Amino acid sequence: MNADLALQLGIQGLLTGGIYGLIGLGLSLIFGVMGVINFAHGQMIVMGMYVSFWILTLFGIDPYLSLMVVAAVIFALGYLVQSTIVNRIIDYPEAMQVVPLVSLGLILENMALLFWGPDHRSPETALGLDAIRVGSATIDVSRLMAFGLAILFTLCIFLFLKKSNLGKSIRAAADNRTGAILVGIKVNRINNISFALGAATTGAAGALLLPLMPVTPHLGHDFTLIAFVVVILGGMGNLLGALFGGLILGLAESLSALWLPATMKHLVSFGILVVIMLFKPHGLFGGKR
Amino acid sequence: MMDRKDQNVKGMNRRTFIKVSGAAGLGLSLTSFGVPTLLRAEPAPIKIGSVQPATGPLAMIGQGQRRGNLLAAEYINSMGGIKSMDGAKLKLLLGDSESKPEVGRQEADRLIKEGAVMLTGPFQSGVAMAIATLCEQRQVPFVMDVAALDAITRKGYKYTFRVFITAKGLVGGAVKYLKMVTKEKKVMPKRAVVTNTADAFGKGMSGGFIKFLGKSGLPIEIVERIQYPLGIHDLSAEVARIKAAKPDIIFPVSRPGDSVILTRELYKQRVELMGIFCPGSPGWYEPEVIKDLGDLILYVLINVPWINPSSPVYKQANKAFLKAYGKYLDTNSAYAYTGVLVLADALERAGSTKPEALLKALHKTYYKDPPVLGGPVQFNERGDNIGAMTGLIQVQPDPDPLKRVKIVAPKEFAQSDKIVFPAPQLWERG
Amino acid sequence: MNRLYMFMAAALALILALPLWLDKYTLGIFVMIFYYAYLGQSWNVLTGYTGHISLGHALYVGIGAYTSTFLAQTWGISPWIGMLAGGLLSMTVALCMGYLGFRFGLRGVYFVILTIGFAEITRLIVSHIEALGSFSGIFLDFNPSFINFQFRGNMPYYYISLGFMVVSMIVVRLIETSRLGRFMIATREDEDAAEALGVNTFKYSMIAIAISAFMTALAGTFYANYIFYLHPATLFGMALSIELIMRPIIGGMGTVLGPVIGSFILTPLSEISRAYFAKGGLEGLHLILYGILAILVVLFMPRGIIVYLKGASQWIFNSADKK
Amino acid sequence: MSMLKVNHLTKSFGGLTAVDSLSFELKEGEILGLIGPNGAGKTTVFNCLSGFSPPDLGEVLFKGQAVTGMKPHAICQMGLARTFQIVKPFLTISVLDNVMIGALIGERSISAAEKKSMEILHMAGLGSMANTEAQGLPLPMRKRLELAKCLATDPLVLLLDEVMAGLNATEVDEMISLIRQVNSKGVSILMIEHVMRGVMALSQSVIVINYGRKIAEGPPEQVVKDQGVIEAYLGKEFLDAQG
Repeated sequence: MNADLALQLGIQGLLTGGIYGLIGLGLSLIFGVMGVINFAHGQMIVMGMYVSFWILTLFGIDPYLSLMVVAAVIFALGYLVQSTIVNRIIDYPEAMQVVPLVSLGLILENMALLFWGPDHRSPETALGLDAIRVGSATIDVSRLMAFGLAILFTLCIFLFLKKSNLGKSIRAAADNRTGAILVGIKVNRINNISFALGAATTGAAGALLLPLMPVTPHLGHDFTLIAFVVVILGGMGNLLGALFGGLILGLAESLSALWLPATMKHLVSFGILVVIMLFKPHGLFGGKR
Repeated sequence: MMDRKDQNVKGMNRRTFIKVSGAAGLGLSLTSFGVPTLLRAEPAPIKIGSVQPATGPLAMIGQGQRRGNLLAAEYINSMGGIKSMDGAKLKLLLGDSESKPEVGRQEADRLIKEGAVMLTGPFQSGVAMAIATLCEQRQVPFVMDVAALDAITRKGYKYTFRVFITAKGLVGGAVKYLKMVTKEKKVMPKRAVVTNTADAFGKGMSGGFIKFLGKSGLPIEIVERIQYPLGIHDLSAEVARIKAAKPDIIFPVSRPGDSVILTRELYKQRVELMGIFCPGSPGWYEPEVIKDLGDLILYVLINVPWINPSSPVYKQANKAFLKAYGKYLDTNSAYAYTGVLVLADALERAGSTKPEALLKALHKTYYKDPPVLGGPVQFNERGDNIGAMTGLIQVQPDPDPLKRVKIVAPKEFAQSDKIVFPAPQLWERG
Repeated sequence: MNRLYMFMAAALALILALPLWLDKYTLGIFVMIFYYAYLGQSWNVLTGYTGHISLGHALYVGIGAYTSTFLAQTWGISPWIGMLAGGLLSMTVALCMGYLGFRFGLRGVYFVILTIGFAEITRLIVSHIEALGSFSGIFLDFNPSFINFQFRGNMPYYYISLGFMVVSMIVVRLIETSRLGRFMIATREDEDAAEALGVNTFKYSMIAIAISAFMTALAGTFYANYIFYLHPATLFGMALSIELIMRPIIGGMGTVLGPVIGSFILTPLSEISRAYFAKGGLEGLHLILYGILAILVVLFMPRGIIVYLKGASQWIFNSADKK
Repeated sequence: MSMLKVNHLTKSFGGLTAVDSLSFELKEGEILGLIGPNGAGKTTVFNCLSGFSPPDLGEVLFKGQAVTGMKPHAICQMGLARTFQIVKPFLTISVLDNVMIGALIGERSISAAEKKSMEILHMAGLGSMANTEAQGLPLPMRKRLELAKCLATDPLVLLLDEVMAGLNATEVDEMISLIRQVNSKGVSILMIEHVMRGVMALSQSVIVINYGRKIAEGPPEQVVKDQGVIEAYLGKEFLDAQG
C-alpha cells in the first residue's frame, strides 16, 4: 500500500465527511423534531446550489459571502413547505408521508430544470481552485472551508437547541408533542421553524457545495441517499451523530479507493448502512426511535 | 410551417424567434409570405418524430439535440420542403424519453400514432434499443442521430439506421490520431491512465480503446483504469489514485459534469501530465464546459465525430443556433441536425411516406456534404453510416470562448495548423 | 357488493373488447396502466396489507427481469419458465431481507431505509457482474413468438398485462378475505396488539413479503420482453421504486381496487401531460404538474381516491334505489 | 390447581429495576388483583408474563410449563391473553373483524370464527356495533372491545391492564359484571386496576407492589387495612376512594 496515497485519501475522506455530515444534518433535525423523513432533502440542497449560483453569476458575490442569504432563502422555502404540506401530513401513516415529499422533490427538480436549464453549471469561485500543499499531500481549500463551516453549523444548531428558549421549545415538541401543546407551545409554529431550520442547513450545504461540483437539476437524488446513510449511521435525530456519521462515511468511502474501484464506493456506504441497521438500528450514537 | 407551439423553444421569445426564422434562410420568408405559396394548395405536412431525453439526468444533451432536430426541420421547410411531394413541409413531433427506456418507447409509439412516418433520436443507447425494437414491431424507419453502442445495429433490425459513428469507428479514430500526434511531435507518453464513467457508453468506449491501443503497437502502458459511476460529484479520491500511478497522459471517457470535476481536481492535486487525450466522449467541447473551466481546458485533445465548419449547411445551422441559444452547434446537436436532413433526403428520393419506399430510399442514401466531418452519409447493410468519421480537435486560446475549439486533424478540415502537445502543466498557465 | 362485481364484470368485458377499437399507442398506454396497477398491487400486499413500507421494490422487478433474461440468453429457457425462476429467486432474497428486518424488529422509517439499502446494494452488485452486462445492461434479442414472450403487436402485451392485473386482483381479494389476510391486516394495524392475540406477526410478515416479491418479479420479466433493454439503474433504482408506489397510495392502500384506480388515473395523466407539454419550451412542466397533483390527492384524500369513489357510488346506487 | 406461577421475576431497564424478584401465584378460577402506585412496575410485570419483554431473571410457569422467553403470540396461543392499558384496537377495520382476528387463531373456518365473534360481541354489549370501524368507538366501548378481542382467543388466563380506567360509575358496574361473567366460565384473571371499587368487588386476593417489590398480599379487605400499605403507598388516593 502506498502511504502517500493513504494519507491523501485520509485527508480527503475526513474533509468530505464533514460535508456529508452537513448534508445529513437537516434531514436528521427534521426527523428528530417531527418524525418525518424529508424525501425532498437532496433537491433542497440543489436549490441552495442554484440560489448561490445565481447570486454569483448575477452579482458576482462568492458563495462563501452569500451563504447566509442562501440559507435564508431556503429557510423561507422550508417554512412554506412545512406550513402548506408537512403540517397536514404529520399525523399520517408513514407510507402516506412519502408521496407528498417525493413529489415535492420532483417539483423542485423540474422547477430547477425550467429556471436554470439542464446544463451542468460550475462557475469559477474565489477559492475554487486553491489548495494547500503539506509535504506530498494536498488539502483542497474549498473542501476545507466546507468542512470547517459544516462543523461550525452543526455546533451552532446544537447549542441553539440546547441553550436558547426557542431551541428548548423545539426539543420539548420533539420529545412529547401532546405535552408541548399542554404547556402552551405552539407546536405548528415550532414545526415550521424546525423544518425551515433544517432546510436552511441544506441551503448552506448547497452554497458550500457549489465550488466543489457542477450543479444540475438532477443532482438531488444522490444527496438524499447520502443523507440517509449518514443519518442512519449517526442515529436519526441525533445532530452530533450526523456529523460523526458523515465523517465515518467520508473516510470509509475515500479509503475504500485503496482497494476497490470507484464504482463500488457506494457499495461500501450501503454495506455499512445495512450492517448498522441490523446490529445497531438506532445508529452508532443512538437516535430517536 | 410548423406549429407555433412547437417553436416556442426554451430561451427563445417571440421576437428572437422571428429573427431566427429570418436568419434561417431567405427562402423561409419567400415561401411563407411570398406569392407562390399563396397560389399553390398547401400539401399536408409530413410528420417525423424526435424522441430525446429532454428531462432527467441527460437533459442537457437531450435538449440540445431536440433543438438540432427542430432547426433542421425548419431549415428544410425554409428551402421549400420536400419538393418531390409538392413541397410538403416537415412537421417535427417531439417526444421526451425522460431518460427512461419505457418512457422512450411509449413516446415513440405516441409519435407513430400521431402520424410520424420516421423517427429520430434518442442519444441513450438503452432508449435507442427500446425504440429500435418498437420500430421493428411497427415497421417504421428509425434513424438514430446519436447512440454509439454497436449492439443496437448488430441486432439485424431492418428498420434501424444510425447516422452517428460506430463505437469501433470512434475508437479507431482515437488510436489513429494518437499515433499521428506522437509521431508528429516526436514525444511518446509511456504511462497512461484510462478513466471512464461506468455506463454502457463509457465502459464500451474505454474497453474498446484499451483493446485497440494494445494492438496499435504504441508503447503506451495502461497503468491504471478508473471507472466511476455516472453523475459522480467528487473525484478527489480517484485523482489521488491517478496521481499515485504517475501517468504521462490521461484518456478520459466522460460526461459533461465529471470532466469539469476531473480537470479541477487534477489541477488542485498538481498531477503532472503531458496532456489529456479524450478518445471520444462529451465533456470537453460543450460551450458551458469551456466557459467554466477557462484556462484549464486548454490543450485538451479530443477525438470526436465533430462538426464540419466548412460545410455551408453547418455554417447556416450554426448561425441559427447561435442566435437562438447563444451557443455554437456542437457535435451532438449537429448530428441531430444531420439526422433530420438525412430523413428529409430519404423522403425527397422516395417521394412517398410508405415504409417500404422509405426503407429503400434510406438504403440508397448518399447524402453529400453533411454538416459533420466525414464523407457522404451512406448506410451499410447493418444500417451504420460508413461515411462517418472523427476529427481531432483541440481547445486552443482564443479571445472568443465560443471559438476555442479548433479542428487540428485531418488536415483538409483543420482550423489550426499547430497541435500543442505536450501541453503546459495545468497550474502553469498564468 | 354484488353490484360491484357486476360492474367489474362489465368493465372487464369492455376492456377485453377494447383492442378492437384502439390504436397501438393507446393500447400501449393501457399496457402501462395494467403494468403499474399490477406492480402497485404486488407492493400493496406487503405495504398496504401488512404495513411494512418498502421503498426498494424495484429490487424484485430487477431480479425478475434479469433472471428470466439471463436464463433465456444463456440456456434458451423460455421466459415463461424463467419468470417463475425469477419469482422464486426474488422471493428468496425477500425472505433473507425480511428475516433480518423483521427479526430485529425494524419499524417504519428504519425498514424503509433497509429496503432502499438492499435495492441499492443489488444494483451495485449487478453493475459489476459481466455475465449480466454490468453497467452496459443487457440488450435483448427480438424474436417474436409466444414461447419467447415477445410479440410484434401490442395486442398480446395488452392481454398478458391485463391477465397479470386481473389475476393479481383475484389473488389479493382471496388473501384479503382469508385468515392469512386478516392476520396481515392485524399486523399492519398494530403489531403488538396482533401478537397479543396470538398472531405470529413475524411469520405473516414473511409470508407477505414472499408473496409480494414473487408477484413483483413476474412484472420484471414482462418489462424485459416489452422494452428489450435492461439496465441496473433503471431496474434496481429508487426512481422505479417510487414510481410503483405512487399508484396504490393515490388510489388507496390496503384495498384491492386502490392500485387499479390509481393506475387508471395516474398513468394516463402522466402520458397526456407529457404528450401535451413535451412539445418543447417547457421541459419538465409535466413532471411539476404530476407532482402537484400527487400532493393534492394525498392532502385532501388521505385514504386514497377509492374512499371517495365508494361514497359516490353508494350515493348513486342509493338514489337509484329510491326511484 | 395453579394456573400461573411467577418465581423471582426481575426486570431492569438500564440500571433502574422495574420488577425486583417478584413471586406470586394465580389459582384456577381466581381473580387476583395487582395494585400499586404509578410507576410501581405493574405493566412491566404484564409485559414479562405475556412475552413482550422477556425478564432478566426468574421464571413464569403457565399450567406448570415455563413460558419465559417465548414470543407473545405463542404464549397467547397457549391460553394466556392480555389487554393493553392504552387500548390497541385495529382502527381501520370493523369491530367484528377486530374480534375475529383473535377467534381465527383457534378456528380455521371464517364463518365459524364470525359466529363465535358475534356471540362474544353480544356478551360484551357490542353486538350492535359489529360493523362499525373501530376508530369510531368511544373509549368505554374500546375498553370492552379490548376485552372481547382477548376472549375470542379462548384464554384460560386473562391479564387485564386497567380495563376500568376512564369509565364512569355505570360503565364500571357494567365492566364488573362482564368480568364476573367471564370468570364464571372458568377463566382465571390477573388484573391491574386503579379503580378500587372494581378491585374490591372482583378480586379474591390482592398483591401490592411498589418499586417492583411485593409489599403486601392477601384478601382485599385485609390489605386495605394494612397500615403499612396505606402509609407507604395507598395514601390519599385510597382514602378518597373509600370516602
